[in-house]
Amino acid sequence: MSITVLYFASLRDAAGVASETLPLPDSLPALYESLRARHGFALARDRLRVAMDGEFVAWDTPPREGAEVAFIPPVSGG
Amino acid sequence: MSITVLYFASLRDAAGVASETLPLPDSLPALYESLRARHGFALARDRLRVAMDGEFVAWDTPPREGAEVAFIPPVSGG
Amino acid sequence: MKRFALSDAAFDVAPLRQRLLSPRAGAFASFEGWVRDHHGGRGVLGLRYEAYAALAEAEGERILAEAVQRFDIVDAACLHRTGELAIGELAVWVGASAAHRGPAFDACRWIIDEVKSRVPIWKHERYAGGDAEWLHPS
Amino acid sequence: MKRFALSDAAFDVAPLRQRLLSPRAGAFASFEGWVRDHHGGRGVLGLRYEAYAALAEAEGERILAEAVQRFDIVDAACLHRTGELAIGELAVWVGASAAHRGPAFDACRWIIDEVKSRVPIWKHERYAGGDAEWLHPS
Repeated sequence: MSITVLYFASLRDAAGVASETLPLPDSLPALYESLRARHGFALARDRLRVAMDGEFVAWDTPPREGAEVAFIPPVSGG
Repeated sequence: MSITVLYFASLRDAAGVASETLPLPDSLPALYESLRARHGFALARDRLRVAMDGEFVAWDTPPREGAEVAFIPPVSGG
Repeated sequence: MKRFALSDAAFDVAPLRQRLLSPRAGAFASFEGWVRDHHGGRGVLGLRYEAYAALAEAEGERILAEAVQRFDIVDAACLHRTGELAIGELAVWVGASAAHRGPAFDACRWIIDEVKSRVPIWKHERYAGGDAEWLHPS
Repeated sequence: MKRFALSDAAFDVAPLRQRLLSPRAGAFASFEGWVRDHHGGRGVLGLRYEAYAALAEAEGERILAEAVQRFDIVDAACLHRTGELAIGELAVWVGASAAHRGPAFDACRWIIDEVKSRVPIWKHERYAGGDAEWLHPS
Protein backbone atom coordinates (compact mmCIF):
# COMPACT_ATOMS: atom_id res chain seq x y z
CA MET A 1 0.00 0.00 0.00
CA SER A 2 2.12 2.88 -1.29
CA ILE A 3 2.13 5.97 -3.47
CA THR A 4 4.81 7.83 -5.41
CA VAL A 5 5.29 11.55 -4.81
CA LEU A 6 6.85 13.73 -7.52
CA TYR A 7 8.68 16.93 -6.62
CA PHE A 8 9.18 19.90 -8.94
CA ALA A 9 11.02 23.22 -8.83
CA SER A 10 11.64 24.55 -5.29
CA LEU A 11 10.02 21.47 -3.76
CA ARG A 12 12.50 19.19 -5.51
CA ASP A 13 15.42 21.35 -4.43
CA ALA A 14 14.20 21.23 -0.81
CA ALA A 15 13.45 17.48 -0.87
CA GLY A 16 16.77 16.73 -2.59
CA VAL A 17 15.07 14.06 -4.72
CA ALA A 18 12.75 14.14 -7.74
CA SER A 19 10.41 11.51 -6.31
CA GLU A 20 9.95 9.12 -3.43
CA THR A 21 7.70 6.20 -2.61
CA LEU A 22 5.73 6.51 0.60
CA PRO A 23 3.06 4.58 2.49
CA LEU A 24 -0.49 5.34 1.38
CA PRO A 25 -1.49 8.44 3.40
CA ASP A 26 -4.89 9.21 4.94
CA SER A 27 -5.38 12.32 2.83
CA LEU A 28 -3.54 14.58 0.39
CA PRO A 29 -3.45 17.54 2.85
CA ALA A 30 -2.03 15.27 5.58
CA LEU A 31 0.58 13.99 3.11
CA TYR A 32 1.67 17.51 2.15
CA GLU A 33 1.85 18.71 5.75
CA SER A 34 4.00 15.75 6.80
CA LEU A 35 6.33 16.26 3.79
CA ARG A 36 6.47 19.98 4.43
CA ALA A 37 7.59 19.33 8.03
CA ARG A 38 10.13 16.71 6.94
CA HIS A 39 11.66 18.61 3.97
CA GLY A 40 11.14 22.16 5.16
CA PHE A 41 9.06 23.29 2.18
CA ALA A 42 8.61 27.07 2.28
CA LEU A 43 5.26 27.08 0.49
CA ALA A 44 2.06 26.83 2.53
CA ARG A 45 -0.46 24.29 1.26
CA ASP A 46 -2.99 26.93 0.19
CA ARG A 47 -0.51 28.15 -2.44
CA LEU A 48 -0.31 24.73 -4.12
CA ARG A 49 -2.48 22.64 -6.36
CA VAL A 50 -2.33 18.86 -6.30
CA ALA A 51 -2.41 16.30 -9.09
CA MET A 52 -2.91 12.54 -9.08
CA ASP A 53 -1.88 10.34 -12.01
CA GLY A 54 -1.33 13.29 -14.29
CA GLU A 55 -4.61 15.15 -13.60
CA PHE A 56 -5.36 18.02 -11.28
CA VAL A 57 -7.59 16.84 -8.43
CA ALA A 58 -9.36 18.47 -5.49
CA TRP A 59 -7.46 18.40 -2.20
CA ASP A 60 -10.15 16.21 -0.63
CA THR A 61 -9.74 13.44 -3.24
CA PRO A 62 -8.86 10.18 -1.43
CA PRO A 63 -5.30 9.02 -2.22
CA ARG A 64 -5.35 5.92 -4.42
CA GLU A 65 -3.11 2.90 -3.88
CA GLY A 66 -0.22 3.04 -6.37
CA ALA A 67 -1.03 6.59 -7.48
CA GLU A 68 1.51 9.16 -8.61
CA VAL A 69 0.92 12.33 -6.58
CA ALA A 70 2.43 15.72 -7.46
CA PHE A 71 2.20 18.94 -5.49
CA ILE A 72 2.14 21.85 -7.92
CA PRO A 73 3.77 25.06 -6.67
CA PRO A 74 2.74 28.34 -8.30
CA VAL A 75 3.73 28.07 -11.97
CA SER A 76 5.98 30.49 -13.86
CA GLY A 77 6.04 29.44 -17.49
CA GLY A 78 5.63 31.81 -20.43
CA MET B 1 -0.33 78.34 -63.61
CA SER B 2 -1.25 74.67 -63.26
CA ILE B 3 -1.47 71.72 -60.88
CA THR B 4 -1.31 67.97 -61.31
CA VAL B 5 -4.13 65.81 -59.94
CA LEU B 6 -3.50 62.15 -59.05
CA TYR B 7 -6.32 59.61 -59.12
CA PHE B 8 -6.41 56.37 -57.14
CA ALA B 9 -8.68 53.33 -56.88
CA SER B 10 -12.31 54.03 -57.91
CA LEU B 11 -11.47 57.64 -58.81
CA ARG B 12 -8.85 56.48 -61.29
CA ASP B 13 -11.24 53.96 -62.83
CA ALA B 14 -13.88 56.67 -63.21
CA ALA B 15 -11.45 59.28 -64.55
CA GLY B 16 -9.85 56.75 -66.93
CA VAL B 17 -6.41 58.28 -66.23
CA ALA B 18 -3.97 58.11 -63.31
CA SER B 19 -3.28 61.84 -63.38
CA GLU B 20 -3.99 64.99 -65.30
CA THR B 21 -2.65 68.53 -65.39
CA LEU B 22 -5.22 71.25 -64.83
CA PRO B 23 -5.31 75.05 -64.47
CA LEU B 24 -4.69 76.25 -60.92
CA PRO B 25 -8.12 76.13 -59.22
CA ASP B 26 -9.57 78.64 -56.74
CA SER B 27 -9.83 76.04 -53.98
CA LEU B 28 -9.49 72.29 -53.36
CA PRO B 29 -13.24 71.81 -52.79
CA ALA B 30 -14.03 73.65 -56.04
CA LEU B 31 -11.50 71.47 -57.84
CA TYR B 32 -13.01 68.25 -56.52
CA GLU B 33 -16.57 69.31 -57.31
CA SER B 34 -15.66 70.21 -60.90
CA LEU B 35 -13.82 66.91 -61.37
CA ARG B 36 -16.66 64.99 -59.76
CA ALA B 37 -19.11 66.53 -62.25
CA ARG B 38 -16.79 65.88 -65.20
CA HIS B 39 -15.76 62.28 -64.33
CA GLY B 40 -18.90 61.17 -62.49
CA PHE B 41 -17.15 60.27 -59.21
CA ALA B 42 -19.57 58.42 -56.94
CA LEU B 43 -17.96 59.59 -53.70
CA ALA B 44 -19.18 62.82 -52.08
CA ARG B 45 -16.44 65.21 -51.00
CA ASP B 46 -17.08 64.70 -47.29
CA ARG B 47 -15.96 61.06 -47.63
CA LEU B 48 -12.54 62.05 -48.98
CA ARG B 49 -9.34 63.47 -47.58
CA VAL B 50 -7.05 65.58 -49.70
CA ALA B 51 -3.25 65.65 -49.98
CA MET B 52 -0.89 68.17 -51.56
CA ASP B 53 2.68 67.28 -52.48
CA GLY B 54 2.57 64.02 -50.54
CA GLU B 55 1.10 65.37 -47.28
CA PHE B 56 -2.45 65.37 -46.02
CA VAL B 57 -3.77 68.95 -45.91
CA ALA B 58 -6.96 70.65 -44.74
CA TRP B 59 -9.60 71.19 -47.42
CA ASP B 60 -9.27 74.97 -47.04
CA THR B 61 -5.54 74.97 -47.87
CA PRO B 62 -4.97 77.24 -50.90
CA PRO B 63 -3.86 75.28 -53.99
CA ARG B 64 -0.20 75.97 -54.79
CA GLU B 65 1.10 76.58 -58.30
CA GLY B 66 2.76 73.39 -59.57
CA ALA B 67 1.45 71.27 -56.69
CA GLU B 68 0.56 67.59 -56.92
CA VAL B 69 -2.96 67.18 -55.53
CA ALA B 70 -4.48 63.81 -54.60
CA PHE B 71 -8.02 63.11 -53.46
CA ILE B 72 -7.96 60.20 -51.03
CA PRO B 73 -11.03 57.96 -51.06
CA PRO B 74 -11.76 55.86 -47.96
CA VAL B 75 -8.81 53.48 -47.57
CA SER B 76 -9.00 49.69 -47.38
CA GLY B 77 -5.52 48.37 -46.69
CA GLY B 78 -4.72 45.74 -44.10
CA MET C 1 15.93 52.94 -39.84
CA LYS C 2 12.53 52.89 -41.49
CA ARG C 3 9.79 51.08 -39.58
CA PHE C 4 7.14 51.03 -42.31
CA ALA C 5 7.53 49.83 -45.88
CA LEU C 6 5.53 48.82 -48.93
CA SER C 7 6.48 45.75 -50.92
CA ASP C 8 5.31 44.95 -54.43
CA ALA C 9 6.45 41.33 -54.10
CA ALA C 10 5.82 38.51 -51.61
CA PHE C 11 8.04 38.84 -48.55
CA ASP C 12 9.37 36.61 -45.80
CA VAL C 13 8.44 37.44 -42.21
CA ALA C 14 11.58 35.96 -40.62
CA PRO C 15 13.93 38.93 -41.25
CA LEU C 16 11.24 41.38 -40.11
CA ARG C 17 10.87 39.53 -36.82
CA GLN C 18 14.64 39.21 -36.53
CA ARG C 19 15.06 42.99 -36.61
CA LEU C 20 12.88 43.33 -33.51
CA LEU C 21 14.79 40.83 -31.37
CA SER C 22 16.41 42.54 -28.39
CA PRO C 23 17.89 41.42 -25.06
CA ARG C 24 15.61 44.00 -23.39
CA ALA C 25 12.50 42.50 -24.93
CA GLY C 26 10.67 39.65 -23.20
CA ALA C 27 7.61 39.83 -25.40
CA PHE C 28 6.90 39.98 -29.09
CA ALA C 29 3.42 40.26 -30.61
CA SER C 30 2.80 40.10 -34.31
CA PHE C 31 -0.14 40.31 -36.65
CA GLU C 32 -0.52 39.10 -40.22
CA GLY C 33 -3.34 39.83 -42.62
CA TRP C 34 -3.85 37.08 -45.17
CA VAL C 35 -6.04 37.16 -48.28
CA ARG C 36 -9.26 35.38 -47.35
CA ASP C 37 -11.40 33.35 -49.75
CA HIS C 38 -14.57 35.18 -48.74
CA HIS C 39 -15.79 38.66 -47.86
CA GLY C 40 -19.29 39.73 -46.88
CA GLY C 41 -20.68 36.36 -47.93
CA ARG C 42 -19.11 36.47 -51.42
CA GLY C 43 -16.40 34.17 -52.70
CA VAL C 44 -13.17 36.07 -53.37
CA LEU C 45 -10.82 34.89 -56.13
CA GLY C 46 -8.01 37.35 -55.54
CA LEU C 47 -7.24 40.98 -54.99
CA ARG C 48 -5.01 43.88 -55.81
CA TYR C 49 -3.68 46.51 -53.44
CA GLU C 50 -2.90 49.93 -54.79
CA ALA C 51 -1.08 52.55 -52.72
CA TYR C 52 -0.33 56.24 -53.04
CA ALA C 53 3.23 55.23 -52.25
CA ALA C 54 4.80 58.52 -51.14
CA LEU C 55 1.96 59.37 -48.77
CA ALA C 56 1.48 55.77 -47.60
CA GLU C 57 5.11 55.53 -46.57
CA ALA C 58 5.04 58.88 -44.78
CA GLU C 59 1.78 58.10 -42.97
CA GLY C 60 2.95 54.58 -42.11
CA GLU C 61 6.15 55.97 -40.55
CA ARG C 62 4.08 58.45 -38.56
CA ILE C 63 1.91 55.63 -37.17
CA LEU C 64 4.93 53.56 -36.13
CA ALA C 65 6.61 56.58 -34.52
CA GLU C 66 3.39 57.34 -32.63
CA ALA C 67 3.21 53.72 -31.45
CA VAL C 68 6.72 53.89 -30.01
CA GLN C 69 5.72 57.09 -28.13
CA ARG C 70 2.34 55.84 -26.98
CA PHE C 71 3.21 52.33 -25.75
CA ASP C 72 5.99 50.99 -23.54
CA ILE C 73 7.60 49.02 -26.35
CA VAL C 74 11.17 48.45 -27.53
CA ASP C 75 10.40 48.74 -31.24
CA ALA C 76 7.79 48.01 -33.90
CA ALA C 77 7.57 47.57 -37.65
CA CYS C 78 5.02 47.12 -40.41
CA LEU C 79 5.18 45.97 -44.00
CA HIS C 80 2.27 46.11 -46.46
CA ARG C 81 1.98 44.42 -49.84
CA THR C 82 0.90 46.13 -53.04
CA GLY C 83 -0.01 44.58 -56.40
CA GLU C 84 -1.80 41.32 -57.20
CA LEU C 85 -2.32 38.84 -54.36
CA ALA C 86 -3.72 35.30 -54.44
CA ILE C 87 -5.84 33.65 -51.74
CA GLY C 88 -3.71 32.85 -48.67
CA GLU C 89 -1.00 35.39 -49.52
CA LEU C 90 0.36 37.68 -46.86
CA ALA C 91 -1.06 41.21 -47.24
CA VAL C 92 0.31 42.95 -44.16
CA TRP C 93 2.64 42.19 -41.28
CA VAL C 94 2.95 44.07 -37.97
CA GLY C 95 5.36 43.26 -35.15
CA ALA C 96 6.06 44.87 -31.77
CA SER C 97 8.63 43.94 -29.13
CA ALA C 98 8.45 45.04 -25.50
CA ALA C 99 9.67 44.11 -22.03
CA HIS C 100 6.17 42.86 -21.19
CA ARG C 101 3.35 41.28 -23.17
CA GLY C 102 0.62 43.84 -22.44
CA PRO C 103 2.22 46.73 -24.35
CA ALA C 104 3.42 44.37 -27.12
CA PHE C 105 -0.16 43.20 -27.79
CA ASP C 106 -1.67 46.67 -27.38
CA ALA C 107 0.82 48.33 -29.72
CA CYS C 108 0.48 45.62 -32.36
CA ARG C 109 -3.29 45.93 -32.40
CA TRP C 110 -3.23 49.72 -32.38
CA ILE C 111 -0.81 49.79 -35.33
CA ILE C 112 -2.90 47.52 -37.55
CA ASP C 113 -6.05 49.49 -36.66
CA GLU C 114 -4.36 52.79 -37.55
CA VAL C 115 -2.82 51.40 -40.75
CA LYS C 116 -6.23 50.17 -41.87
CA SER C 117 -7.88 53.51 -41.18
CA ARG C 118 -5.20 56.03 -42.19
CA VAL C 119 -2.73 54.71 -44.76
CA PRO C 120 -3.69 55.40 -48.41
CA ILE C 121 -3.87 51.83 -49.68
CA TRP C 122 -6.92 50.49 -51.48
CA LYS C 123 -8.12 46.95 -52.03
CA HIS C 124 -9.64 45.83 -55.32
CA GLU C 125 -11.41 42.48 -54.90
CA ARG C 126 -12.34 40.03 -57.66
CA TYR C 127 -15.34 37.85 -56.89
CA ALA C 128 -16.43 34.34 -57.86
CA GLY C 129 -19.36 35.85 -59.85
CA GLY C 130 -16.94 37.58 -62.24
CA ASP C 131 -17.38 41.10 -60.92
CA ALA C 132 -14.81 43.18 -59.07
CA GLU C 133 -14.80 46.32 -56.97
CA TRP C 134 -12.77 48.86 -55.06
CA LEU C 135 -13.40 48.81 -51.32
CA HIS C 136 -14.12 52.25 -49.88
CA PRO C 137 -15.51 51.41 -46.43
CA SER C 138 -17.66 54.10 -44.84
CA MET D 1 -3.54 16.91 -34.18
CA LYS D 2 -2.01 18.19 -30.99
CA ARG D 3 -2.18 21.96 -30.49
CA PHE D 4 0.14 22.22 -27.48
CA ALA D 5 3.64 20.82 -27.13
CA LEU D 6 6.76 21.08 -25.03
CA SER D 7 10.18 21.21 -26.66
CA ASP D 8 13.48 20.57 -24.92
CA ALA D 9 15.42 22.14 -27.80
CA ALA D 10 15.30 25.45 -29.67
CA PHE D 11 12.57 25.47 -32.30
CA ASP D 12 11.75 27.36 -35.46
CA VAL D 13 8.51 29.33 -35.58
CA ALA D 14 8.00 29.04 -39.36
CA PRO D 15 6.47 25.52 -39.41
CA LEU D 16 4.22 26.39 -36.45
CA ARG D 17 2.87 29.41 -38.30
CA GLN D 18 2.59 27.38 -41.51
CA ARG D 19 0.25 24.89 -39.84
CA LEU D 20 -2.23 27.67 -39.06
CA LEU D 21 -2.45 29.04 -42.61
CA SER D 22 -5.94 28.57 -44.03
CA PRO D 23 -7.92 30.03 -46.96
CA ARG D 24 -10.69 30.82 -44.44
CA ALA D 25 -8.36 32.86 -42.24
CA GLY D 26 -7.80 36.55 -42.93
CA ALA D 27 -5.99 37.23 -39.68
CA PHE D 28 -3.17 35.67 -37.72
CA ALA D 29 -1.94 36.90 -34.35
CA SER D 30 1.07 35.45 -32.63
CA PHE D 31 2.96 35.95 -29.41
CA GLU D 32 6.50 35.03 -28.48
CA GLY D 33 8.09 35.10 -25.05
CA TRP D 34 11.84 35.71 -25.20
CA VAL D 35 14.35 35.40 -22.35
CA ARG D 36 14.93 38.95 -21.10
CA ASP D 37 18.22 40.21 -19.65
CA HIS D 38 16.50 41.68 -16.59
CA HIS D 39 13.72 40.87 -14.14
CA GLY D 40 12.52 42.97 -11.21
CA GLY D 41 15.55 45.24 -11.50
CA ARG D 42 18.07 42.37 -11.44
CA GLY D 43 20.33 41.34 -14.29
CA VAL D 44 19.44 37.86 -15.58
CA LEU D 45 22.17 35.63 -17.04
CA GLY D 46 19.96 32.75 -18.15
CA LEU D 47 17.23 30.46 -17.05
CA ARG D 48 15.91 26.95 -16.98
CA TYR D 49 12.32 25.83 -17.49
CA GLU D 50 11.17 22.66 -15.83
CA ALA D 51 7.81 21.06 -16.61
CA TYR D 52 5.69 18.30 -15.18
CA ALA D 53 5.46 17.06 -18.74
CA ALA D 54 2.43 14.74 -18.64
CA LEU D 55 0.26 17.28 -16.83
CA ALA D 56 1.64 20.28 -18.74
CA GLU D 57 0.75 18.67 -22.06
CA ALA D 58 -2.74 17.71 -20.89
CA GLU D 59 -3.43 21.15 -19.41
CA GLY D 60 -1.97 22.90 -22.47
CA GLU D 61 -4.26 20.90 -24.77
CA ARG D 62 -7.23 21.81 -22.59
CA ILE D 63 -6.39 25.52 -22.86
CA LEU D 64 -6.11 25.37 -26.65
CA ALA D 65 -9.36 23.40 -26.96
CA GLU D 66 -11.09 25.96 -24.73
CA ALA D 67 -9.72 28.80 -26.88
CA VAL D 68 -11.18 27.23 -30.03
CA GLN D 69 -14.58 27.00 -28.27
CA ARG D 70 -14.45 30.44 -26.70
CA PHE D 71 -13.26 32.57 -29.63
CA ASP D 72 -14.33 32.75 -33.27
CA ILE D 73 -11.02 31.41 -34.56
CA VAL D 74 -9.98 28.90 -37.20
CA ASP D 75 -7.23 27.28 -35.13
CA ALA D 76 -4.54 27.96 -32.54
CA ALA D 77 -1.33 26.39 -31.27
CA CYS D 78 1.28 26.82 -28.54
CA LEU D 79 4.76 25.50 -27.99
CA HIS D 80 6.77 25.96 -24.78
CA ARG D 81 10.48 25.37 -24.24
CA THR D 82 11.95 23.38 -21.37
CA GLY D 83 15.59 23.09 -20.28
CA GLU D 84 18.37 25.69 -20.29
CA LEU D 85 17.76 28.94 -22.21
CA ALA D 86 20.13 31.81 -22.93
CA ILE D 87 19.20 35.51 -23.10
CA GLY D 88 17.21 36.23 -26.26
CA GLU D 89 16.09 32.63 -26.74
CA LEU D 90 12.50 31.85 -27.55
CA ALA D 91 10.66 30.49 -24.48
CA VAL D 92 7.09 30.22 -25.72
CA TRP D 93 5.18 30.70 -28.96
CA VAL D 94 1.42 31.15 -29.39
CA GLY D 95 -0.43 31.58 -32.69
CA ALA D 96 -4.10 31.97 -33.58
CA SER D 97 -5.74 32.26 -37.00
CA ALA D 98 -9.24 33.64 -37.58
CA ALA D 99 -11.44 35.20 -40.24
CA HIS D 100 -11.06 38.57 -38.48
CA ARG D 101 -8.36 40.23 -36.42
CA GLY D 102 -10.35 40.83 -33.22
CA PRO D 103 -10.78 37.15 -32.28
CA ALA D 104 -7.23 36.33 -33.45
CA PHE D 105 -5.75 38.89 -31.04
CA ASP D 106 -8.14 38.05 -28.22
CA ALA D 107 -7.53 34.30 -28.45
CA CYS D 108 -3.76 34.72 -28.65
CA ARG D 109 -3.67 36.88 -25.56
CA TRP D 110 -6.07 34.66 -23.62
CA ILE D 111 -3.98 31.57 -24.43
CA ILE D 112 -0.71 33.04 -23.20
CA ASP D 113 -2.42 34.33 -20.04
CA GLU D 114 -3.90 30.90 -19.32
CA VAL D 115 -0.66 29.07 -20.10
CA LYS D 116 1.21 31.34 -17.70
CA SER D 117 -1.31 30.79 -14.92
CA ARG D 118 -2.28 27.12 -15.34
CA VAL D 119 0.39 25.00 -17.04
CA PRO D 120 2.84 23.31 -14.64
CA ILE D 121 6.07 24.84 -15.91
CA TRP D 122 8.52 26.58 -13.59
CA LYS D 123 11.24 29.10 -14.31
CA HIS D 124 14.60 28.98 -12.54
CA GLU D 125 16.49 32.25 -13.05
CA ARG D 126 20.24 32.81 -12.64
CA TYR D 127 21.19 36.37 -11.71
CA ALA D 128 24.22 38.55 -12.35
CA GLY D 129 25.01 38.48 -8.59
CA GLY D 130 25.62 34.73 -8.73
CA ASP D 131 22.42 33.64 -7.02
CA ALA D 132 19.51 31.79 -8.58
CA GLU D 133 15.91 31.07 -7.71
CA TRP D 134 12.70 29.33 -8.64
CA LEU D 135 9.89 31.70 -9.50
CA HIS D 136 6.65 30.92 -7.68
CA PRO D 137 4.58 34.06 -8.24
CA SER D 138 1.80 34.66 -5.74
